[in-house]
Amino acid sequence: MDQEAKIKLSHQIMIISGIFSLFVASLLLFNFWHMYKNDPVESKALKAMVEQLSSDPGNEELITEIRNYDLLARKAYFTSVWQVNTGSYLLLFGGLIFALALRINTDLRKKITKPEGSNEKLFPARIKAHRWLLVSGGVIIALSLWAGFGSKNYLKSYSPQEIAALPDEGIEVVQIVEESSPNAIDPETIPETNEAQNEELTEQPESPANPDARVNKIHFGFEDFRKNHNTFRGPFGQGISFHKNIPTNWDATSGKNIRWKVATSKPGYNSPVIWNDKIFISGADKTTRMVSCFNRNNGQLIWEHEVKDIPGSPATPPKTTDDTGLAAPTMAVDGYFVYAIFGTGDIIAFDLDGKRIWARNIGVPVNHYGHSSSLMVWKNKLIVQYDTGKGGRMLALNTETGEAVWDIKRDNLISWSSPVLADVKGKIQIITSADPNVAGYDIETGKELWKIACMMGEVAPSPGYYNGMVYATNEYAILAAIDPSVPSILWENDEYLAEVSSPVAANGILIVATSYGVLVAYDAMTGDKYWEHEFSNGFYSSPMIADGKVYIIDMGGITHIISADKTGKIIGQPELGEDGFALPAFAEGRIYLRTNTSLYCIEEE
Amino acid sequence: MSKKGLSILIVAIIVVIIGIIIIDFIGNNALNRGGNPYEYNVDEYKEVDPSLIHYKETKNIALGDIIPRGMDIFKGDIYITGENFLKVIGIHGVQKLNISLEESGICVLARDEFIIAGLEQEVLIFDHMGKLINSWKPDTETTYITSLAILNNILFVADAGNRRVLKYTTEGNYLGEFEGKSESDDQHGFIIPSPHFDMVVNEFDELWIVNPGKHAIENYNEKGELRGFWASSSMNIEGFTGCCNPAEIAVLSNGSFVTSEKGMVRIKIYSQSGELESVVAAPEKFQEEGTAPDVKVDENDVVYALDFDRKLIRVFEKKLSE
Amino acid sequence: MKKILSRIFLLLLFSFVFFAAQSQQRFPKPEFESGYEQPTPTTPEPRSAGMEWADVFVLLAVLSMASWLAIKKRSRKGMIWLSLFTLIYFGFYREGCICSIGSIQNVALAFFDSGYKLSLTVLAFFLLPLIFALFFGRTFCAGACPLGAIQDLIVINPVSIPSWVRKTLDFFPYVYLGFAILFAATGTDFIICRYDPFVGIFRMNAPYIMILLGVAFLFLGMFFARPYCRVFCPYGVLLNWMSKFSKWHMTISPAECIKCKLCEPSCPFDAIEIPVNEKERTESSVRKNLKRFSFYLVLIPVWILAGGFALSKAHVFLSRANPTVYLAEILITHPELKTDTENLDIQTFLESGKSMQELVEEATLIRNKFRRGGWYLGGFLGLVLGIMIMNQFTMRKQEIYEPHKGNCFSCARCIDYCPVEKKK
Amino acid sequence: MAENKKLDRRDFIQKGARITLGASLAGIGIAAATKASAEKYVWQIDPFKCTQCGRCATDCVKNPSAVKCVHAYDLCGYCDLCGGYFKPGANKLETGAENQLCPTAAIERRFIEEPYFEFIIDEELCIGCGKCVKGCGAFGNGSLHLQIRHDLCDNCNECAIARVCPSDAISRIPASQAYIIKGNFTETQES
Repeated sequence: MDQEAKIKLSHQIMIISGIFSLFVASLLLFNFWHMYKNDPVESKALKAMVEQLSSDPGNEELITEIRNYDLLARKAYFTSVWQVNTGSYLLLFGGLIFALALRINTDLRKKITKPEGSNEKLFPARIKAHRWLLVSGGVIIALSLWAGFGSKNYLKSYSPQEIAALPDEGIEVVQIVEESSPNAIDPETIPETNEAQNEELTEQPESPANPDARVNKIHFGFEDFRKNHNTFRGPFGQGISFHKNIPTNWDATSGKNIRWKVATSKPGYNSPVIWNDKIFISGADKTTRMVSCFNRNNGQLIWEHEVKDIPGSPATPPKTTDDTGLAAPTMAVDGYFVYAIFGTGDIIAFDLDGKRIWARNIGVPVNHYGHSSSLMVWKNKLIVQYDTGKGGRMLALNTETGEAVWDIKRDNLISWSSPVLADVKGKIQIITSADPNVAGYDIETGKELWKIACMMGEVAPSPGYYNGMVYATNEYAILAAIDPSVPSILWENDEYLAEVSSPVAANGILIVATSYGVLVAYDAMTGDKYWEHEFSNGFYSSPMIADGKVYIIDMGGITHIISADKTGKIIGQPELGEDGFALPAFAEGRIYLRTNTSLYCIEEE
Repeated sequence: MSKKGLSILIVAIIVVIIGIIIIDFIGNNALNRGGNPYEYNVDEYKEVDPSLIHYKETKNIALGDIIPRGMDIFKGDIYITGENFLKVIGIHGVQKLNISLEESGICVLARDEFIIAGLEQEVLIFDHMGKLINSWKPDTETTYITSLAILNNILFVADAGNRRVLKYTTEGNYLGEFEGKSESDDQHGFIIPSPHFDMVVNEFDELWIVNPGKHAIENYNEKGELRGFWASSSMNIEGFTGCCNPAEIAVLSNGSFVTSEKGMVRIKIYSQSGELESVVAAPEKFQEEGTAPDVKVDENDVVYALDFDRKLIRVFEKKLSE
Repeated sequence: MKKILSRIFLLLLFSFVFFAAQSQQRFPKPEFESGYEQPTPTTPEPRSAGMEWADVFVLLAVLSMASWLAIKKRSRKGMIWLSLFTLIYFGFYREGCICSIGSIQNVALAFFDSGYKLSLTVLAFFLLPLIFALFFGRTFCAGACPLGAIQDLIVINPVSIPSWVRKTLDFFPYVYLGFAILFAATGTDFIICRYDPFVGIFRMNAPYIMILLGVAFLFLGMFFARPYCRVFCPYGVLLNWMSKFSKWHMTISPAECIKCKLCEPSCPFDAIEIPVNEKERTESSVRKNLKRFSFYLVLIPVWILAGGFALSKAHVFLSRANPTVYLAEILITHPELKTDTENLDIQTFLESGKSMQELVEEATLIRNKFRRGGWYLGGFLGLVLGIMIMNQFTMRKQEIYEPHKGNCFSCARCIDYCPVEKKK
Repeated sequence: MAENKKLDRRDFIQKGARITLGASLAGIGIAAATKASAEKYVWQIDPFKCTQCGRCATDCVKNPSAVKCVHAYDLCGYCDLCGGYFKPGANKLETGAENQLCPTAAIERRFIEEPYFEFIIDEELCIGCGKCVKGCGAFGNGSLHLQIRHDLCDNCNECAIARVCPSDAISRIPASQAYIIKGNFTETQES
């Protein structure tokens, strides 16, 4: 065979084996695609037939059909397995022949050429190489730096409190208490005495007779707070309720799902707070100020006391606007006492049975709308954010006596926002928002831990706290997501800004409500917008998240209930028929709403 | 193709390969791996009509770091046994007694005079101070004791390993045994594929024994003769499913049965004749494929369920509205 | 006797109970009356350890043979047959596993995870080729590596690409090696095995993406000879170091080189060193080079620090490759995923009874490993890059045609081109 | 002379480098050898950790997977209503395709005696999806469980299933005890 013939032959073999391989490969691909499209092992058609059978168990015809289909499906599956196996061997064989033929073909056709010699100059080539190496090194370093600075270590923002598994609400959790009494030697007496002692400990008397005993009392923790609704915007003021089965449907005019409704004696924009079976509100008009306690199961008034005879209290209350009033701040309850602050600068504490414990005035506020910042309580400290025309100030009062534990000056202007508590790595921080600083304070000492200047104007929205991040906003300023550990602004946005309503974040989303009726949700971490809704009435009240839903009442008294996720589906828009400014308070299966004249309890039947 | 063109092509292919590797590496993570195409799905059977659920969970007693195996409720106290202890706990969580056992306790029964604990192969009797009064072992190697009951001063010991019920006096004297086999019908006797074999004595002094392999609850007299039974086999809420259910039973004061199932864990109430009356807890309340909780009832018909998977005693009370 | 047995059984039972707590109790099976005999579950034995040692022996034999063929026998033909054998034995028969390239990761993991059990056979696979390279050059690549063999066989029309492109690409095996060790040492992943492009072909069964990669490499290999070996192979880095200082290395000419240039186009891997054109070596260029050389020599510590800093900075990002860290982070940033029943990883974690706290602690530990590893990796890459750049300005006399000892695969192609007779 | 010196120096550097490299190689070798074991290791599933996610069927480099269902007869209750054999809520307790849970019908059901049935896995057909394991674990005694079959397993350096196993159930175990069979009662008795 001469050279030409060899070349020709190898060429032909090459083409034939090439076409063969391509053919086998496409068959294989087709097989893969077919299997992907309809997996015979988990056939949908078969499933449907079996489902049909369950509703008609005696259908012999259907049974035969299923059996036949199942046989076919399994045949198809095993045929396909066989096809894949055989196909890959054929492809390997074809590929080998092709490579060999191609190789021989090119070898045969290769003409002996005169070595061209290197036409590359040594030094310029090396200069070029060094330049490109520099570029590669630079690119790697730049990429790593970019990746390093661009990614946040979320492990650090983990705080156990938020992730802890929740027992279903309404279930009391009891831990086994070991015998601890040292004098429990006599086995006869162990059970009874110990039980008695421990029961006393766990039940914790609500009104200790002896004031000295109170000093050693066990303070309720966050776990207890979240079983209740003890402050403005729920436990810690974070806007998240842990209660479940919250109603989504009611109608005040027809009385649908309204468990009870009572008239309040005095108006007030504050929101109700709950401890166990008691619900508390405050109210005020030009002359009198009042704290009321209702049975939250039936709406019965348990006690109501006028707030008076407080040393330092002004004879004529300061001027306030109609949309603030003297009872705008929400009360706080810690399981022992309930605390209220009024636009006069009066703070009063009652025990849960209505006994007055202490009262004082911390100075009449210079405030052209009226004082509105709500109280927070933790352990033995009652936190008062008291930013007035005289400047920023914050106090922690001893819950037993009302004396100041600390009283600090803050370098910010007057504000109307409320403090928020947050458990940051096991330590409780107070987070506040005012012009110009969003700041965090150590609750024990009042020491400023961090601050970042990003607010301006008359700040009324309280900050939101979620997952280690702080969210602050105000109209004409920005919406800022702040990482307090640095501190730095992770992202900001100025598309929708709240005037009064406070932002809330949970489930990875951040909700902001504006006074012109827009409700918008962002990704809490990145600030990407998920959804927005525009409603005809504006929002002064703040959104709360409960049971996976956003609850917010607008100025027309319509409660908008929206799923707290990326979809933002509207679940319900029940009406009260009265203007709504206060926030709802949640309990298991119930929602409590307060208007200027009434208190509602809503429960789905 | 020119040499330069080829070089560019080569570099381009290399870049594409690196790109594919990086994209595949980054893309293959917990967020986009997808679900299980071969999921074993019993979801449709897990849904329970809420109107059937007449009970509400009101209290949990967290057991902490122990491995419980069985419990009894007697006069307001919880008797609980497991690896390797027997404890008495008040309803408020105060531990009143703690006896350590050499082996794991499996079942416990409390009466005024004593506390009886069943180990795998041994019966122990304690007084209420925790002092061991008596103990004995049935003399077979395959014994596996799962339940205890007392009727007319006879102590019935369920031996799941040998598919029989042993009878003793409370002093430990052997009185006899029976395997549930009956001549009058074609019942096979006890079929016990797994160590779940429960007995209970109701207010009317009737001994009811579960035949789990048959999905049946059977009534025996103290001689061990079958007097009656009912069975209910279904994946749906009306029946029992799996190879050995109901795993645990208890009785209410009116004679109705509280049953607890494994696999699809659910606690239900059946009338004495075997009609489903209501549901205490639907499967959604328990871990998937969980162990059947031990169920007991106190004098007020409050249902106590020992949830092994979550290590909780869960208290269910009848909803007030019903 | 029976009693002892039942004790053993009880003990066994106990250990099972320990594992599975409540649900998995041993329980006597029914007593059958029909004489039914219970079958025992079959347990087909794995390939015996003896066979694994046989693999080591075959490797040793193939390495010796390849070295002999390259250095003594000087036969390209023999080398082709040997690589065919390797392809069939280590490739298709042993399905490309275990291979020396992947063994880097096992060795790395053994050093960083005391709980990891390294097999001696794997260690042998790691060491043998390196030892051979130290004495005879990269004869492993020529004859004993199935990945090299499959690529060598499809070199159809190789083009010589400009040296600056090659020198730049030379850096990438180091990056691959560095990351492979980082991921292996942190117990994250074996990326070398995961992205071995040919193992799917050897097994004749692979996920879609691996087949795609394999085909891409084979296609590329027709024009750019041995692309995996030259641009990716992390083991090649180690072999390169060893081979550079090898005692005996294959030569092109059996005797004196006569500089006939005939061998010049014979090497598809551009691994032949060509005599330097002495005319380029002007005094000014030498001085300039020296200046640059010293500049980049001084710069090396800067590279090391910069690299270390940058990659340790990137540890947060890099550690997300670790499934534990990734899981912990998505659970923190997207708590709503806990309700996603389709997400098996999250659901399994939630059901495992492990607390979030433990997961986060574990993840933090791994992340800290990454930070330390980032310093080492960055420092190493910085050092390599610094030396590579500096080396562009070394002045070495090159008078004859000879293989570049580091890059040459000892495939013996060039030998056939040399017209010089062997001295008798 | 100068040439020679230069060559000598080159040789010296080469030799020195070679010895350094050789020594470090030896060092690594010895250090690694102290951590190495002569035992061969193979991948295996711990059935007590396995949660039957289905990835054994989808992620093994082998197709069908080297993971198969293994029946520990010792644990089996020999029930008529087998949670591993029948679909949840099966129409009737018989072997018809409409009642079978296994997608490839790899389980054979044989009658032994009233009321017991034997269930046998056909490994040729089994794809290792673990559906029956889930059913058996939930409603039965958990005698069915998944194991890597070493006659099929390639023993990859890094097991592709182990990488994606959500419950970390797959680990390397000594080849001398290459299986973790549940409740191996019979074998203990024989030994």
